[in-house]
Amino acid sequence: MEQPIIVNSRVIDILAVLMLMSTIILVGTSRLKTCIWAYAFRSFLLTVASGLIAYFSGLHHIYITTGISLLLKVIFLPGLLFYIVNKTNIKKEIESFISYTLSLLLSCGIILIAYYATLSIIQFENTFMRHCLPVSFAITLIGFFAMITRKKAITQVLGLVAMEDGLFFAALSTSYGMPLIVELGLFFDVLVSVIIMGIYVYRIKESFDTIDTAFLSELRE
Amino acid sequence: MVSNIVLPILQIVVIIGLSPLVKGFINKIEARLQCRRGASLFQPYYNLIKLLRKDAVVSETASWIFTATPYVTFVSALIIALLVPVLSSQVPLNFTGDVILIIYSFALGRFFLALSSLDTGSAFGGMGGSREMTVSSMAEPAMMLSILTISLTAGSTNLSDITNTLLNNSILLMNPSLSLAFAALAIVIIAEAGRIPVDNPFTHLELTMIHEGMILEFSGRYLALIEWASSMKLLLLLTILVNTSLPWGIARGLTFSGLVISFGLYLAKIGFFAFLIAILESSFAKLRLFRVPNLLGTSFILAILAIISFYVVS
Amino acid sequence: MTEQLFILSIILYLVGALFALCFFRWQMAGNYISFICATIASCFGIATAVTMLSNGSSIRFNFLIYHAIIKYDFLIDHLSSYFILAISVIGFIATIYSLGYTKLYVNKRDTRFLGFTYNLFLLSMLLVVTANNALVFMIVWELMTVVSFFLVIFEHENPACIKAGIVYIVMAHIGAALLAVAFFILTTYTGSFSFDDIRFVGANVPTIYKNIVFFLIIIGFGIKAGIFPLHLWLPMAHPAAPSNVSMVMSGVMIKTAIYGFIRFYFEFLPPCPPWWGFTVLVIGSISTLLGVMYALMEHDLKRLLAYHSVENIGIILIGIGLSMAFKSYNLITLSSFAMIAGLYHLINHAVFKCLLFGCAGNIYYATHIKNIEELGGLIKRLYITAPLFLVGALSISTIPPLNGFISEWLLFQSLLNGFNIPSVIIKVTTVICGAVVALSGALAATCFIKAFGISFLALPRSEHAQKAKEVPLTMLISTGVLAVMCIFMGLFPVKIMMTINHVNTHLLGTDIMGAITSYDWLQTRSIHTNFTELSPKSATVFGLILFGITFGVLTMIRPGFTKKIYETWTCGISPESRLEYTATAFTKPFRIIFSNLYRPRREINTIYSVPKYFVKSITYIGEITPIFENYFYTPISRYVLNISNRVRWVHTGSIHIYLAYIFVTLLISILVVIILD
Amino acid sequence: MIIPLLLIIPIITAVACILTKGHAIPKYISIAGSFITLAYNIFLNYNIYTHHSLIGLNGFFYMDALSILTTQIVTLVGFASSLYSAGYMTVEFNAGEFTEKKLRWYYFLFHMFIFTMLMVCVINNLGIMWVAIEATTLSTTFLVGFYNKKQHQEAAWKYIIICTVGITLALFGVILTYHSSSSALGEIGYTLNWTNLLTVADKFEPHLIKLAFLFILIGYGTKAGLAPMHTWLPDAHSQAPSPISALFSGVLLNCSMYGIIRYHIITSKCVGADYSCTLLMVFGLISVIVSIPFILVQRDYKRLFAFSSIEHIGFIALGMGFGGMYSVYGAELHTFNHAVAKSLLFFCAGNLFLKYKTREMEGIRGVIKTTPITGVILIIAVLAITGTPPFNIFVSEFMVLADSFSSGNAFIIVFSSLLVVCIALIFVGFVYNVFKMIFGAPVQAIPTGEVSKFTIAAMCFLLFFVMIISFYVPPLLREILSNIYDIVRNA
Repeated sequence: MEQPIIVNSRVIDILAVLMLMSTIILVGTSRLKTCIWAYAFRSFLLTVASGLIAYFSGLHHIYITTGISLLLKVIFLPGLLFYIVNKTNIKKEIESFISYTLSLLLSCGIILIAYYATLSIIQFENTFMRHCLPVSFAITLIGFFAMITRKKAITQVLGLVAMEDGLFFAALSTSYGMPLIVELGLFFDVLVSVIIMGIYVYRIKESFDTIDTAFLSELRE
Repeated sequence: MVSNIVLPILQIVVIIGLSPLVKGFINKIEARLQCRRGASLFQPYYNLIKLLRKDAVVSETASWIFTATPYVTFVSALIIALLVPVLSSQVPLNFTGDVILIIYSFALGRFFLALSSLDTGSAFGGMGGSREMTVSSMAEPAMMLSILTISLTAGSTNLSDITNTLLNNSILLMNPSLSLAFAALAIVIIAEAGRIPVDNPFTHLELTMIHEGMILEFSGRYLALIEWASSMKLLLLLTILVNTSLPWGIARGLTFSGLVISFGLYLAKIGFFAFLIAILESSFAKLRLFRVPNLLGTSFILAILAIISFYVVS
Repeated sequence: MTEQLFILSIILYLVGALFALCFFRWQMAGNYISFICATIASCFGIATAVTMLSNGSSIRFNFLIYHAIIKYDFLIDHLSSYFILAISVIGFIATIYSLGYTKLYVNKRDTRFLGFTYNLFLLSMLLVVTANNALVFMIVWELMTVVSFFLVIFEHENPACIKAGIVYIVMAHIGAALLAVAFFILTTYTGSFSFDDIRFVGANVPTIYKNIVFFLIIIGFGIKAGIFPLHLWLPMAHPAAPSNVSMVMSGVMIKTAIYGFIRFYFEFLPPCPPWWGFTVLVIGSISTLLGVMYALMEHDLKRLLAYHSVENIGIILIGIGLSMAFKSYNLITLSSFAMIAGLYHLINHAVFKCLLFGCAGNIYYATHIKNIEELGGLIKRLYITAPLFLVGALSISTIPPLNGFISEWLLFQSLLNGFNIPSVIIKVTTVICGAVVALSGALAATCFIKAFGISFLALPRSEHAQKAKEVPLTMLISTGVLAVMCIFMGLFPVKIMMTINHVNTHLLGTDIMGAITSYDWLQTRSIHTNFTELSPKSATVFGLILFGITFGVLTMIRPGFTKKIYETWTCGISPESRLEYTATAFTKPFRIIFSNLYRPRREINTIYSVPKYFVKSITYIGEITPIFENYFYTPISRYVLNISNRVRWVHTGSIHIYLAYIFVTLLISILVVIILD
Repeated sequence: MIIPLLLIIPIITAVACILTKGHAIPKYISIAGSFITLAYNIFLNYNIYTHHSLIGLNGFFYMDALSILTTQIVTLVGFASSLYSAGYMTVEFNAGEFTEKKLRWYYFLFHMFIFTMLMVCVINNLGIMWVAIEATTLSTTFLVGFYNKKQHQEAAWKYIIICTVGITLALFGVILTYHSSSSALGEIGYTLNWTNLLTVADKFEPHLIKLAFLFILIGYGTKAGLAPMHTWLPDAHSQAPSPISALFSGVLLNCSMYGIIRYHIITSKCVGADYSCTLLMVFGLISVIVSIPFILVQRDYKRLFAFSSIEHIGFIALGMGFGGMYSVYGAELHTFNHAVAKSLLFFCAGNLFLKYKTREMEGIRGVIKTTPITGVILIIAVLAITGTPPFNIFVSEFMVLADSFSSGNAFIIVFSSLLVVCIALIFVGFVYNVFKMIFGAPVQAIPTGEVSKFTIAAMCFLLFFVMIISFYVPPLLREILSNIYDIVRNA
């Protein structure tokens, strides 16, 4: 089982880098819909990676997660987000606290940090881990970063799902995904949380007439 | 047993008897210094006797405090008379108390006097009481410090023991700490007895009076008792000073001849101090009330120096 | 036997507390029952203490097992018994007083609550002085604080009361926190919370920790005791509380701190360095002096009394500090003597302060006035309260032959004995302490001449004072008993000294009674030191004889002596209360002399009527600057609040910033963990 | 089947509540359901207690002393809270704050919330535990935003976003743990079970576990309200209906803390206790310190209580971090004490809100006059929560602190002294803010009297526990607490 993994890690690596780039789009673009597309694309890559790992490792339960991932992350959730964007009729611009250039620079810094942070771990690991763990951590952090810097509620949701993608990928790449029941639970949670967030994006739009979360600052000291 | 009965009576008689005379003597000397002839040496006695024979007028505002005050003041002075060595170094009520009791017995008299000054509702009285308490409070620490220094030197707070020790070891009197303490004590006595430059006993001006202000409402027998008590206080304070700083000649036992000699010397010593007071009063003006703390502060510093020199130097 | 008595006392207090709550409809009945329970309970307390002090050896008992490691563990030893005695006696009298005083609140507020907390208050004090375990001690100590807090805010509609209560509980709690730290440090070296183990642990504790504990204790107990400058709560809380509570608070509650001092310094921490004693001595004298000086400027009767508590705690601390200093130099006899002085003053202060607060309560009951400037002439209206107050005033002013004088005298004697101490600084300090005590005695006299003179003498200054009537009998009886106690404890000091000596025999291991009392020819037992002796009883007897003689002679001189009653001469105007000297005026010389301390401020506002020649009204505001409040407490609290206000900016309300906090925390901690690896 | 039943009861109750009609019946169903949960839990826990631990469904469920304590708190406060809801929500409903349908939803979500929290405590698989903790967030978001006004929406949004982000980070920790376990065991499968992990924990890669614990601590710490990840907490606590706030503060935080402790045990076993203890101590102390200024200067009483929760969670973390016998014991006791006292406090807050219709402390005076029972209980609760003797929290705080001092470590002694100062300051803030509210003369004309009997019953129920623990810890509880110490220590 060792051999194919080492051989095919190159493929997984390429997928990882593509996922990282699609995440950077989140902080580097000003178009909301582009971001959602990027999300769908990243999920797709993730699904592909998942399928590949299932194939290489011969663990059948990963096929199940791959399938659910395809349905949920590639089709349903992006669709839901598009629906919300259309329904709430919001401006297509992404508003940010800091400029896009600076965001990109900081993202680079974050990627470096991600590598540095996982350095102590990955030096003991196989090659398969060595690239994927930092990348998945970087995806998580960039998602987090996007949540901090972007004003719109919907972009925060996008950041969150990016974080989750990163973690899924981390789980896949480090240990062939979680146990099936955990994976199912995770999917359920992601689904429910995005739906609830969607509902709140809608409600906030109704009450505040904007989904700019910078306006949500009445509760303060 | 005889000593226990005779001596107290003798002391009380001497103190009661002599105290108006000291006042008269000071007045006489002052008059002389001012080139006046002055009243008789015995004028204070005449005053007292006259007052004692009179009825009293009491304010309708006053309460029983007012009536009780003269007695309390007088009796507290009498008690002190029993605690101070006068003619003999042996004190009649040696076991009863010491110099601290004496100081606080004075406080007892003063307490009632100051209370009675408020009793009649006259503003003068209150003013007098307030000032009296101010001066005596300021005098208290210096007094206590100097007394404590003397007690520490002599190894006792009992005046009888102090006198005896100083008499037996006269070399102790050469101690700088004692001299400083006596100096401090002298200043305090001036203040306590209400003499110039702290208080003017001859005046009834509201700006200057302290003791007189307090007793403004008293009359007749009450006034007599208070006046007498205040002159006893002066004499008693002087006696303490005299018999500790110049203990020589005081009778040790209870022999007749010893007592006579002691009496003579006592008169001379008291006379000397009375003379000093008279000179002082003639040469100084009364201080402003708020200058008095400076004077008493000086006395306090002297007493501190005394205690420091006692502990550090010797 | 003693044990049963004590437990009975505890049970009765509890029963009293619960009974008070049970009567919903007949609040007054519940109130009475609870107070009566407290009375009986304190009788049992007295019995406990008396049997203990007369023959007993220490008694220990513990209640149910607690948290596997800690028991409710109590020990009555001689020191405890002495305090139990003080608490129970004062408790007994104050409870009787309460029976009358609470009539003031009938139908106005919930008196059940008063009975409840009052019982618990007395109980908690009893438990404080008997607790034999650090945790139990902390629990009952704080219980005491909390319960007394509720008593302080009993009249909680009054914002001043709330303020006083909050200041009180906050300060007391901070003190308790420090105490807890002190206990924690000590228990580090014992491994157990029991006082049995903590006792004499001092030898094992390193010096630096011991010194830390020392300062923690000074501050922790000092707050409760009300030493300067930690006294802030005391003049606020005492006036706010009902008078019967003030009696107990000032009379005994602040003394529990002294109990703590003694426990720590003489049992837990020895051997102690001499500078501890010196420090306590200095702190004591500062409290003494500043306490009385602020009292002098105070015209609210209860605040005035509260400041005097600060003073008297200082005097007690001088005695205890001296005892500590002597003990450090191994002068055990002198140490014991100084301790006698301190503890004697402790019980004296309990009695006369309780008396004075009781009388202040009487005045308040009769007039609803606390400010003495509005009183006057009460001696003719409260004709029984007046002499009682006078006794208390004389006593607190250390006038012989009352009890205040005896302890002061003992203190002077032990201060004089300071010459035995090798250290020159401490020697000189002892004598200066003597001067401080003398000065404070004189100032106290001034203060009480003011208090008594202005409130009782001359003409009434307000309508309330004019209409005052004597208070109910229970209040008079209890204050009367206290006055009699003042006199007796002044005249017959030996019995009490023997009791304290008994305590010392166990605490310091030395019996000095033979050395300090003696008989003489009148068979009067007198106190006797290496300096001198004192027999207050014989002095009084002689005074009475001399009075008799004086009176007799005077009557002989003029048998038909009469007094003519006439109005006071006030320069031709008919006497009026407005012409009288006021308390402010009475203390004015001091305000000028000590203006550096008081920093008096005065303001005269003149309002003119329309043509500017006629004055309509003149208002005069004169006040002193409370230095510690203005330059210490206020800046500190303002500083803390300012910082807090700034820090609150952290919660900006922006979710992005909140997320950034997490992000930054994550990155920083990852980096730290990696770097440290 | 014995453990799953505990989870099934709340679900059945929740479904029953949503299916019934009217506003009164769900109320009683809810009370009955939570009471049955409580009763069953006691029965269950007694079983576990006699066996020390219990494994159900092939190791899917696992309960030991630690779970006993937490489930006990969940069901106890849950019951009190449902009792309180019956009063509180009915009053609000009668006031026309929301519709009948919404009220049923409330009860549904309430019991789902209880279900998710119980789930956290009984599950053996740490991955599912993560899912359950996330589910607690999801089930309560609508409860936070229940009134659906602007502020509530804001609070709900912050709550879900911040908590989800935090918990997502925790997932990274879970993944790392999983990875290390699978590499240590060399197999892939059920290795996320806590019981399995514990047996092989010493074979884990230390670097990995250290990083994993950090993520877990920050992630679950967000949910537990450890500073500086606590920012959602005051908003959510203050905006949620009071019974929910009580559950949040008293129980939810403890559930997350439960997760942290599980990982703490594994980490300690792998890399030694020092690492995770130090982290717990640092975050604990930060939490305690951070809460001070907000308690000292505060306008909103519910926020005040919320900040106090941060302090207490910090204190529990500190107690776990000190790691000695009495400090762990004390920290666990503190968990219980804090749960009952804080819930009690939030119940009082709810009553105040019903009475005065404001959360501003400025507008409230004379509570003791207007609602005497609430006033008295509020006094006790405030004294208890600030660690004033003789109340229960004092005891646990004292134990933790005494143990920390007795460690003799100068660093920890400084730590603890600082802590004592902090606790005193917090007391100052509480007394200053709350007592002004309790006493004084009422400002407005507020009619005297309590709002609802249910609320008083719920409060008395909790008050009973506060008072009991103040003076006496039952041997059973004592035994459980020492068992917890053994579990923590066994690592």
